[in-house]
This record gives sequence, structure tokens and C-alpha cells, in this order.
Amino acid sequence: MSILSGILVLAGLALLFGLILGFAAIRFKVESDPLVDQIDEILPQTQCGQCGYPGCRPYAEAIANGDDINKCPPGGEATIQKLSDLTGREAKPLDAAHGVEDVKKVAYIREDECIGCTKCIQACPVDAIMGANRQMHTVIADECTGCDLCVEPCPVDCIDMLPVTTKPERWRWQLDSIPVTVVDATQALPEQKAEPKEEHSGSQV
Amino acid sequence: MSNVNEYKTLTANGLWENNPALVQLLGLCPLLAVTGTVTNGLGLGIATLLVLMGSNITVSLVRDWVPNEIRIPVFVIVIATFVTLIELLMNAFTYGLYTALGIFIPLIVTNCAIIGRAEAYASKNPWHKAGFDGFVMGLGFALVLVLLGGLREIIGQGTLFDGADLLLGPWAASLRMELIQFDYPLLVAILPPGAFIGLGLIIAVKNGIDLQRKRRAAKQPIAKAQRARVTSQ
Amino acid sequence: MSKQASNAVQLWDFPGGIHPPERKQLANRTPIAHLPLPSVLYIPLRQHLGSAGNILVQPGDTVLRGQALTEPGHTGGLPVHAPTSGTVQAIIDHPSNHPSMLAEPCIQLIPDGLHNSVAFEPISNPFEATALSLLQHIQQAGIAGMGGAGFPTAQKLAQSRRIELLIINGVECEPYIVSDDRLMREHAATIVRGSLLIGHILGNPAIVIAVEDNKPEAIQALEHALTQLDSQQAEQISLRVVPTKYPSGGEKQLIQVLTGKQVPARGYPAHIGIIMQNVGTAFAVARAIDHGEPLMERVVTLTGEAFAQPGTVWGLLGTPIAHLLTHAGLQTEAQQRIIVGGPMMGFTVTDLQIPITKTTNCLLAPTTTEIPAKRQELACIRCGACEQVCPASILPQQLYWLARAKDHDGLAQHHLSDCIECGACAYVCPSEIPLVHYYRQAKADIREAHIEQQKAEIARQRFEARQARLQREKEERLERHRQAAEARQKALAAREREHAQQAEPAAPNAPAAASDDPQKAKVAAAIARAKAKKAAQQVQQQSQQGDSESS
Amino acid sequence: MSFYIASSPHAHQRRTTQHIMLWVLLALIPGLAAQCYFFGWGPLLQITVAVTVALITEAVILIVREKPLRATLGDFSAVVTAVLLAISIPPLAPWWVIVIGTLFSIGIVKHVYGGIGQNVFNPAMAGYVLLLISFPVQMTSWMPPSTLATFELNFIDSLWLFFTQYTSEGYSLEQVRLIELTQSLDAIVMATPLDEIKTQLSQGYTLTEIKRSDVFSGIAGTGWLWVNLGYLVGGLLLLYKRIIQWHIPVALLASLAFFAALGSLFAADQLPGVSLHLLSGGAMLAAFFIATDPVSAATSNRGKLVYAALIGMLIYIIRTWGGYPDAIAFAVLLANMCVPVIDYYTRPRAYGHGGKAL
Amino acid sequence: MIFSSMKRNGIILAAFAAVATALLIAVQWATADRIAAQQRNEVMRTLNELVPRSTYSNDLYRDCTLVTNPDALGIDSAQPVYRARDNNNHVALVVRTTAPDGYSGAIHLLVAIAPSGTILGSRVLQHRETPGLGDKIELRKSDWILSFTNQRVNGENDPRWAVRRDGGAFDQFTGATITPRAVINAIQRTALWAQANSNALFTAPANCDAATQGVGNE
Repeated sequence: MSILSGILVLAGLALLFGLILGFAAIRFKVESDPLVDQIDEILPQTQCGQCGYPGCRPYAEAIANGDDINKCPPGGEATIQKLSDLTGREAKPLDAAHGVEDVKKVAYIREDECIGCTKCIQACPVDAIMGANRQMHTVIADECTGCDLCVEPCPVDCIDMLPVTTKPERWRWQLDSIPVTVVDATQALPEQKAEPKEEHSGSQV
Repeated sequence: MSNVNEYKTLTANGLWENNPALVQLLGLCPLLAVTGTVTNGLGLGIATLLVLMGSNITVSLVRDWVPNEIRIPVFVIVIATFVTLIELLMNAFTYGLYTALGIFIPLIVTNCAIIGRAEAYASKNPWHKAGFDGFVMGLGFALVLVLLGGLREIIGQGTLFDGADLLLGPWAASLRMELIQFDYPLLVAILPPGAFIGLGLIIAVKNGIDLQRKRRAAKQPIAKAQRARVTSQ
Repeated sequence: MSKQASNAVQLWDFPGGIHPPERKQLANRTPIAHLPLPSVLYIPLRQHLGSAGNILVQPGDTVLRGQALTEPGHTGGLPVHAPTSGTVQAIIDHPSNHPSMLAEPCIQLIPDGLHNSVAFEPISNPFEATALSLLQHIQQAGIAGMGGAGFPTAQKLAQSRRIELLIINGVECEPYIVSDDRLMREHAATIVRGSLLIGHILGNPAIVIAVEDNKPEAIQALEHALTQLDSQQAEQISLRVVPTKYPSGGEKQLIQVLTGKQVPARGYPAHIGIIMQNVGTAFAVARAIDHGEPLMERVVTLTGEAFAQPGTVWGLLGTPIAHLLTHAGLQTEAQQRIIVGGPMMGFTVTDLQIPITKTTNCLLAPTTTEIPAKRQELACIRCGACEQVCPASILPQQLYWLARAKDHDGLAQHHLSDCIECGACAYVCPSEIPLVHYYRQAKADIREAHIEQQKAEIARQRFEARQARLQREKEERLERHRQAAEARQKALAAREREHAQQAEPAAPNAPAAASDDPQKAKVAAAIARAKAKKAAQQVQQQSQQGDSESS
Repeated sequence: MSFYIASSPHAHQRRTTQHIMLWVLLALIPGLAAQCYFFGWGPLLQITVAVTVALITEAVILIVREKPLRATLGDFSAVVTAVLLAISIPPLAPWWVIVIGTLFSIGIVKHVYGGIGQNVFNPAMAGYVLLLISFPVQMTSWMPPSTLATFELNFIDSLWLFFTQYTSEGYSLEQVRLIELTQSLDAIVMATPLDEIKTQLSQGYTLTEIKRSDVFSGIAGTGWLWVNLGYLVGGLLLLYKRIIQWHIPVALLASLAFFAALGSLFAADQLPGVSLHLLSGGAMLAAFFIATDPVSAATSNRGKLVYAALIGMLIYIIRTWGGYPDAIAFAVLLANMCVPVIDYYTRPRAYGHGGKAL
Repeated sequence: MIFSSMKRNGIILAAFAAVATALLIAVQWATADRIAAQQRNEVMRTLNELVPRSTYSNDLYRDCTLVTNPDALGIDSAQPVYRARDNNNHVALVVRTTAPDGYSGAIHLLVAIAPSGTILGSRVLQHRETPGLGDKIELRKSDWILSFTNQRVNGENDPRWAVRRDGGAFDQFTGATITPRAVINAIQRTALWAQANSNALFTAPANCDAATQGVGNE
């Protein structure tokens, strides 16, 4: 008797909980997962394709479906860290197969060499190159993401990727990047400008 | 061929890469509480291994019949059943060990390593793979228990396999080794803090070895990955 | 009257703060000196917070003292003026008076030594004039806050809010610096006049001139100046002496000391009805309105034991600092520090050609015995000394850990943005951790991340717009093809019908032959050039590979 | 000539970690002197061994971790840890006890957590706890004050005892520790006064009876009273030199005194009173030298008050109801664990975050 | 839809629970006897250490009575008393008793007393004394507990029943006197009580069940 009642009690309890769970599963269903949007938010939107996907959004979708999070060189370690925080996956070092982290660059068209073929305009993923057929083209520097996709199609190799120049108001307080100049003490003070000789940057921070 | 590889990966995962005790840090409560001697560690390790294998196989076999919503309760029922079975069997056949491990056997139910494997692996793979996974994961866990038990036993009382007869029968009493004769053993090793310190040191050693291996691994030439063209060009 | 009043009024305290050695006697014993003209001036277009104005001169132009060199552009900006007469030699990028010393556009002016001025236009009866006209006058005079940040004064004064209190900041709490001290001693009346003028612009709020109690001569001079006022003005303005403690001269701290109120985070003093101006600014406003003089020079303290003759000087804006250093007899040592600003918040520079700007209040050249070089940064021992001295009541030590971990969210939560970079935390740190430097870098990183995120958002939108456009174009193309195909088929059918009726040969339309197009020749040349370049690169690469393989 | 680049502030208050640690060592002298006067050469022997082991351990670890040697060894933090541990343990505990304790303090508690500044627990106290739970016999074998001792130990005897546990004449530590009491013919083996009280109370004696014994000098333990006063003097010196702030010592002693007074109020003859709690154990050492360890204490002033009051309360609870005779080490470690929580809830309100948001 | 989901989940879960419970009940049924025997063996092993098997002839495990006497046994709950008899001769009483005043709480003991009052032996069953100091009362750590064997208590004020330090006959431990004092007191108290009530205890009905008999040698 007690054997049977034991089985019945447990089965009854299980039945009850099963009913509750079945109810909850339908009633409290969470709508679609916005994970892709969150990942896309983190990616640097250079649209460079170095990850192997045509643009940041496709890569975001791939990550959401389980692809590695370390394939974005423009984002670098910082992006990998953020993706790791978001997805809970391990933050692996950047996959060198997709390129290495580099300084921010911007495309610059040497205008006297440009033949106006529009190939770069078609290659630019963010429409940051202005120009028309047989007209000299130019890059809108503020809109350029530095993806360098325009470099390869150029038949005359007139596009350079130049590092973005720092302005004082966007300087990042890297004191050790200031070259220490060794000057002749006798020349430093009078008005004639001493020719500074660059030496090791032995600054203290 | 891929099968062999998969078993290899499972083995490496269970014993080293993803060791439940050293990497996942799961099931620490019994791990830290009972590893005062090798015997205790081995006993609990074997018990956990059996439960893990049993639950993994069962979960894998029934996985097609279990709706997603109630999978966790079902896993818990399966695990709890196995733990209770093991407890009854130990009570009947290894009574000495049963009294020594005491309350920690029922605690296997809450060992997250087990439900973790059920959820992460067994519920997605066929029964033989799940069983093997349970075996290597359990083995990895048991090895750490034995290692920790050994360390604590040597430092804390200078012996090894003290009380092995409780687990393995009277013949095992001869296994007991008196390694060091302490006048004043380092009691902390046997007390709970010793378990924390010991586990920490084992994890540190494991991480150290991993680091060394990573450093030594020859730099493989980087294959350039295909870059996608975002546009038609 | 004012003395009694000032002593009777309640003062508050702000948390934290430090008492570093003041060392003000070094430079405050001599009057403000006038220097001989330098041989060249580099006048930065931007000496204030905000964008630069439009350039009004060209290389070769001769300019007079007080002539505007720039005017506010459509993005605003403050004009700069020629501080002496001479010739504009060039408009060049010259190392800036900024910790980075990155080059910024400057007007290079060669003084002619005549020091001829334009005709200045004072406002004869300013207390009758409208606030708007005075504000325009102040802006045309190029006056920016002379305490440190360099916020355009007219912009700050153009408040729509009701201002109840104007604070004239003569606290100058940072060690060594005595510019405001000397200015108050020598030109107290002008400062009081400027204060009243600013008060007039703001609708006559109560005016408080605050001075630290370590400047008795300045206090005396101001008290004397206040006794010269008529009773109505004397009623409006009062002098308040505050206890010496660094950084009581900080805007937020001084407001707390004088009123007990705190400026809300991310807000301005105007939000609680208060405006603060530096005594130097008040002086400049008085000169601009009463004499029509734009801002062309300012008081610069030259101090530190490396100077043979420390003191204060009137520095023309744009003067290379080397000119001032020479004047004060700088004796350099091997690892000389030249600090623009004070020992707490100033920055070191390595180029002596950087110009004096509207915000340059001090050049400090200490010897290494006076201010020893930094030692090795040691590990934080969590002593909490930084927390005790922080005037903003934030947790420097937590911020330090978060900054090292680059945890931007955590930094925001711990109010990094409320850090005023006063340096009190790093001053007391027993491990000599350059805390402020960590915060500056973290702030810069956060700002960068913010900018990058905005740029990324724009890029994303442009990318999506482009994708949509391409999709649309593709559909349109397909549609066109379809229509064309239909048309062709129709035409074919029609032609066949026609053909059946009568066979008519259709002359083929000859393609446009434009072989002598010069453009085409250029293109061909360019392509040839590129091909040659590519070939050369390939050869080079191959040879490099060969090298690396053989090696 | 070259120009020097540095970040502001350029001026610096010349009070370094090294400076602080040296003052702490200096301030320990009065208490240490009293300890040596009453309990012999033991503390000095312990300190010598502890400091040597600590410096060697730290140097080895720094070399292994590839960290700068001079700067870290030179900050004297390891020396302070070693000295605090050495003066906390019984004066003639065998040499290997202090060696194991110091190894653990420096090697595990300090460096495994990342070195100075990173350790969650007070290294000296963690080392003490390890020793106490591992070697309870040695760690409770306290010497009787010299005024009561049957044996007079010279330096050579102490040395022998320290290394072999026997004097050169073959007396064991156990024998050396005997005291002949005046009012009874019994000889007792010395423990700390607080431990003695606990033992006697369990025998059904009242506090008044217990305190008549020679082991107590009326208000506190004989000898121990002066040791505590010595550490109090040293602590006041640290306060005067602003090496430490008043918050932790005052809150700790006040909290301990409060609970002791409360206890006396309810069971005057069963629970030791204020003077015994403050002056018979390690309360002064704890209040001025141990709880004030900046690394493992709370940071804000309010946090320090809470932290120290918590230690005081824990000391009282553990002394009264706990399983081990002294409580300071356990109390400090438990409070160390609470520091992150304390710090979190005692954060000051940042400037401008008080009123309504903009 | 919601009802089909509820029905499906409920039935599956219930089925699992039923199968699992049935399995457990089956195993429990199969092992019950063995477990009972194991428990009995465990109790008997300890009892036989105190009262040699050769000296009695009854079923010691079953011949057990429950006694509630907080004054003598130091604990409020009922404690088992085993009676060893050789035919009808009274051989020994084995009493579970408690020393409530250990350094860190109660110490549970088993004491065997001959009707004459001689203590045949004693074991500590459970304690929380300080490791390394007070835990020498365990036989595994020290044979101190054996020093009670064949001792006798002569009345309540027998001066020998104390630690050496208090003038008694038993060793104290270095650094710990409270623990041995507590154990000595408890054994003395129990022995006196058992001696005085020997006959009544031997004649009391056997009324222990398995649940109260666990010796739990830990």
C-alpha cells in the first residue's frame, strides 16, 4: 500500500508541475531574440569584409549562429572583449588569418592620378567616395571607415590608406608618444630655434 | 574515423581541457568536504562517476521523448534516482565508506557537473557517446578528488590509502602506507581550508602547464582567410 | 565695512583637499614686468574652448596692435588680435601650447618694433548700455576665461537663466602661481570695475570677490578699492576671504565654500543661479569696455628655483615661451622640467617655441631638488588616502582599478566624469601612482569610444542605405531588362510582320569613333603606370620571399 | 640637455609606502620591549627568523614572477608582516612554526593573490590562523610572565628552547612554563590570561575568584597589561604622526569595550570585563597595527568605522563562545571578507550627485 | 494549444516520476535486509570492543532499553542502554551518554559498566573538540580513552576522578584541560548512575528500535 501511495504521490506531483510548466511555456514565451542587433551594435561597422562575411550585419548573424567572435581586425581586442561579455563565450585572441589590428586609417585619393573610372565608388560599402564617370573622385574623410576595399579595384593604384592624424582635442594622453628632444642648452633659450635631435622617448608617465 | 576523433576530444575534455573540478569548478561542495583521504576521494569519485554515466545514458536514451520545457525536471528525476540507488547500494555493500562519506552522497544530486553534462551533452548526443562522456567527465572529477585527497592525506597525516578497507574490502587494509611520521602534522590540510588551498594550487599548476604548452606550441603558419567583398566589385 | 562683512559671513567647507607647500613668495615680491618685444609671435587661431574663427589676414599683410586677425565664423569662435604691430609672415602649423604639443594653425607675426595701435573704441557709458551690446563688445575683444579652461566669456555671460550671484575668483589656490595675486595688488580698482560691469550684464546680482587668506596684500588692495565705490555699488559687491586649501579655487569647490551648494553633476553653476569669473577676466572686461582694448596680453608667472629672476610679466599672446624664460634667467639642468601651469595641474612641454595663449597663467621651471623627479610607480596598497583628499568625493582608487581594466561602464558608474583632475589624489599617494594620468587616458578613451560609436552608427546607416539602394537598382534593372526584352520581342514580331511586307535594309549605326580623345590617352598612360608598379611590386615580393626562404 | 615629460601633479607629498612601513616598525618597539621584558628573548628570536624567511620568500617569488626586486623588497611590507606574525605567536614556539607561518603568509596569502595591495586577507593573521589550527599545542604554549616564572631563562636557554624545545640542561618547554602560585600549592602551566579564565570558568569558578590568582594583576593579565600599554603607546605615536587614522583603533576598541561592558552587565561573574578584554589579549596590537593594515581594511572613513566595529564585535563573540582561545586573527579575517561589501555601502556621495538630476 | 502543452508535459513528467519511484522502491526492498544487517554489525562491533563477545550469551543488539535521564546522561532525549547477560547473570551495561560541557559543545560517549561498578571500557562517538587539542579523546588520535578501562568510581567525591592538574589520576592534554575534564565527569556520572540502578536497568523491557540504535561512529 505504502509503495503504491509513494508512486502515486510522486507521479501526482510530477503531473502537477508538468501542467504548470506546460502552461508557462506557452503563456510566458519570450519573443524573438534581439541578439543579432546587440552584436551588430558592438561591431565597428567598417564593413570591410575581413571576417569573411559581406559586411558587419552578416557577421553579426553568423556570430549569433555560433561563429567565432575573433574575426574582426578593425574592432580588435576591445570588440572581442565586448562580444565575449555579451555572448558569454571565451575571449580568444584575434584570429590572425583575418588580419591584424592596425591603426585607424582613412582612404585618400591622389587626385592627379585618378582617371575617374568609378570602380572605387562601386567598391565603397558606405558610399563615402564622391565623383562621377571620368571625373576626379574624392573621399569624404569623415565618412570613410578605413575598410580599404576601394584600394584593390583601383586600376591605377591612386588610393592610399593614410593613418588618421590626431588633433589635440582628441589626443589620448600618450605622453610616451611625445619624442624627447635633446637640445643644446645654450641654443634652447635664445630666440633662434634650435634644431631638435630626436632621441629615444624616455618620458615618465 | 571521425568517431575516433570525437572520442579523443571527449576524453581530452573530460580529463583536462574542461575538467569538471578544475575548469568548470562544479560540484565543489562534496569535492572540498570529503577529500581528506584518498579513500574518501576515491569513494565519492566512483559514486559520482557511476551517477554521471547512468544519468548521461538515460538522459540520452529518453531525449527524444522529453519536451524542452520539462527537460530540467526530468534530468533532476533521473539524477536523483541514480543517486538514491547508489546511496542504497553503498549503504548495503560498503557500509564503512557510507558512514564516512555520510551526507555527501545525497549532495551528488546537486552536483552541477552532472546536470551540466546532461544539459550540455547527453541531451544532444546518442547514448554511447553520452555514456562515454559521462565516464570521462566522471573520471576527470574522480581523479581530481583522488589527487586532492592524496595531497591532503600526505600533508595532513602522513599516510596514503588510510581506510582503504572501508571501500575495497579487508584485503585493502594492507594498502595503507605510512609515508611520513609527523610529530605535528599540518592539520590545516585535513581541515576544510586545506581543501580550498589545495584545490587552488592544483588549478594553478594546471593553468601553469597549459600556459607552458601554449608557449611551446610551434607557431603555425597563418592561413589567410578569404575576405568577403561587400560589394559587387 | 567690507572687512567686517566678509568675516561675519558664513563659509562652508568642501570634502578632502590638501595643503601642499605654497611657495608663492618666489614670484610675488616684484611688480608685473613689461618685456621687450620678441622677434616673432606665433598666434594660435584657437586659444579658447570652441572652434577657430575665420582668418582675416594674408601672409605679407601689415597689421597694427589690436587689429583682429580672425573673426567668428559660422560655427562661432572667438577672434584673436595682433598684440603688436608688424607683418604677417605666414600662416603655419606650429606646436601648440597643449600637453600633446601637436601642431595647430598659427599666424606667424614679425613685430616691427613700433607697437602702433589701431584706434580703440571704448564704450563711454557702459552702465547705460544694453547687455547685448556689451556682450558683443566682449566677444569682439576676444575675451575667454583666463582661469584655465578658456571658455568664451561672452558665451558664459549670455545666460537666459536668472543669476543671483556673481563670484569673482581670486583664490588662485595652486602653489607657485601668483598672476592673479599680482594683478589684484596692482589693479584692484580695474578688477572691481570689471566685476561691476559683468554684474551689470547679468542684471546686477550680488557680487562676491573671493580671495584666499594667504594673500593679505591683495585683500588689502581690494578692500581699498571697494572703499572707493559709491554706496549703491558697495552694497552690491563684497569681498570674502576663504581659508587656504587646495583646490578651493576650483569653480565647483569655491561655490561650495561660499554658498554651501553643489553644482549638479553634468550641470553648470548657472543652473543654481551662479556665475563665476576669474579676476583676470574681470580685468580684461574692464579694459575692453573702458579702453576698447581687445585681449592681447596677460599676466604670466615665471617661477621655480631654476629661474634667476622669478616674477610676473605681461606676456603678449603668441610670444614663444623661450622669450619669457630667457627674460627670467632660466638656468637649465640635465632633466629640466618646463611646466605650463602650476605644479598640481600644469603640463610639461619640450618645445620652447610654443606660444603664450589666453589661458597660460604660469611657467614653472623647478629644480630637481625642489620638485623631485617621479619615482617608480608602486603597487596600490589600498590605503584610501586618495579618497580622503578627493574634493569631488569620488573614489580615486576604484577609478584607478577600473581605468586599468578599461572598464568604461564601471568608470561611468563611479563618476569619472566628475573628476576635476586637481591631482590631490596623486599628490598624497604613497605608491606614487600617477592617478590623474590614468583618469585622463580613461576619459580620452571613453570620448574616443563614444566618437567611434557615433561614426559606426553613421557607417551602419550608410551601409544599409547603400544595400537598399543596390537592391532597388537591381530590381529596377531587372524590370528594365524585362521591359526591354518584351519590347524587343514586340519589335521583332513587328519587324517580322514588316519584313513579310517589304524587305528593307537597315543601315547599321556606326559606333562613335573618338580615337583622338586626349582623356583616353591619359587613362591608358595611367593604367600602364599602374601595371608597371604592380609588376615591380611582384618582383620585389618574389625577391623578398626568396631572401626569407634562403635565410 | 633634454626636457623631462611627466604627467601632473608634479609635486608630491613625500610619504611613501616605505616611509609608512618604517614608522609602523618603529612604533612596535615599546610593546615589543615590554614583551621581551616579561616573556624573555623569544619574540626577538621569532622576529629574526620571520624577517629572514619573509625576505627570502618574497625575493624568490619576485624573481619567479619577474617583478622588480628592489622596489617591492624595499617597501618593508614583508618585514611588517613577518614582525606582526612573530610577535603574535608564543615566544618560544619551535622555529619551524614561524617558518611555516611566514612562508604561508608571504607565499600564499600575499603573493598568490597578486602581491602587495592585492591580498584580500591580512597576511600575518592568515598565517597565524594557519598555525593555530595546524599546531594548536605549540600555538597555545605561552610563557608565564618573568615575574611569576619558576625558571629564569637566559638567552642561551631561549635559543635552545627555540630550536630544540629543551634547555641546555634538558628541561622541556612544558616544565619551563610551570608557575608556582602563592595562594595554593598547585603549580600550573601557563596559558594566556583569557584562556586561563575560560578554563577556570568551565570549572565553575567565578571571575572574582579567578582574578585573585597571581596570573592577574587586578585589572588585567600580569605582564600582558604592560605589553598592551606598550602597543597603545606605539599606536598613539602612529596616530600622532598621521601614519594611521583614528577611525579603526577607536572603533575597534570602543566596540570591544561596548560588548564587554554589556556582557559584564548581564553576567559580571561569568564573562570577563572591559579591562580584561582590552588589556589581557592582543586587542591593542590588533587595534593599532593589525586592523589598520591598509591593504585588507575598508577604505572610506565610514567604512573603516564599520570594519573596525565589526572586528571588535567578532573578537568578543569568538572569545566568549568560540572554540579557539584567541579571537583576533579570526575576527580580522572574517572582517576582511566583508570589506568589499562595506566599501560598497559606505561610498561617499560624489560631488553634484545630491540634488535633483538635470 | 495551451492545454495540449499542459497535458503532454504533465503526463510525461508524471510517467518519469512513476518509473523512477518504482525503481527506487524495488531497490530499497531488495537491499533493506542487508542494510539492517550492516547497521547491526556496526553497532555490534563497537559494543564488542567494550564487552568481549565471549563474556555474554544474549543478543546484545536486541537486548536494549531506552532511558531518559538528563541528570545522569547529560542529554534530554532517550538513550539506549544495552544489557549483556551470560545466561541469566548480569555481565555489563553499555550506556550511551553525553558530556554536555566540552570545549566546543557536547561529547557523545559509549560507556560499558559491569554491575560491580567497574568500567569495562569507553569510546567517544561524536564530538566537535578542537582538532589537535581536544580531539585526543578519540581512540584514533590517542589511547587516552583506554585509561578508564577497569577503573572504578568510589562515590561522587572520589578524588582520583579528575585530571592530574586538579589532583586526579587521569592525564590532561597539553593546551586543553576542559575536554578531558568533561569526559571524566561524564564517565564518572554515568558509572555511578549505572551502578546504583543496575538491577532496574537489567529488568527493564527491551524497547529500542533501529532508528535509535545508530551508533554513528564519527
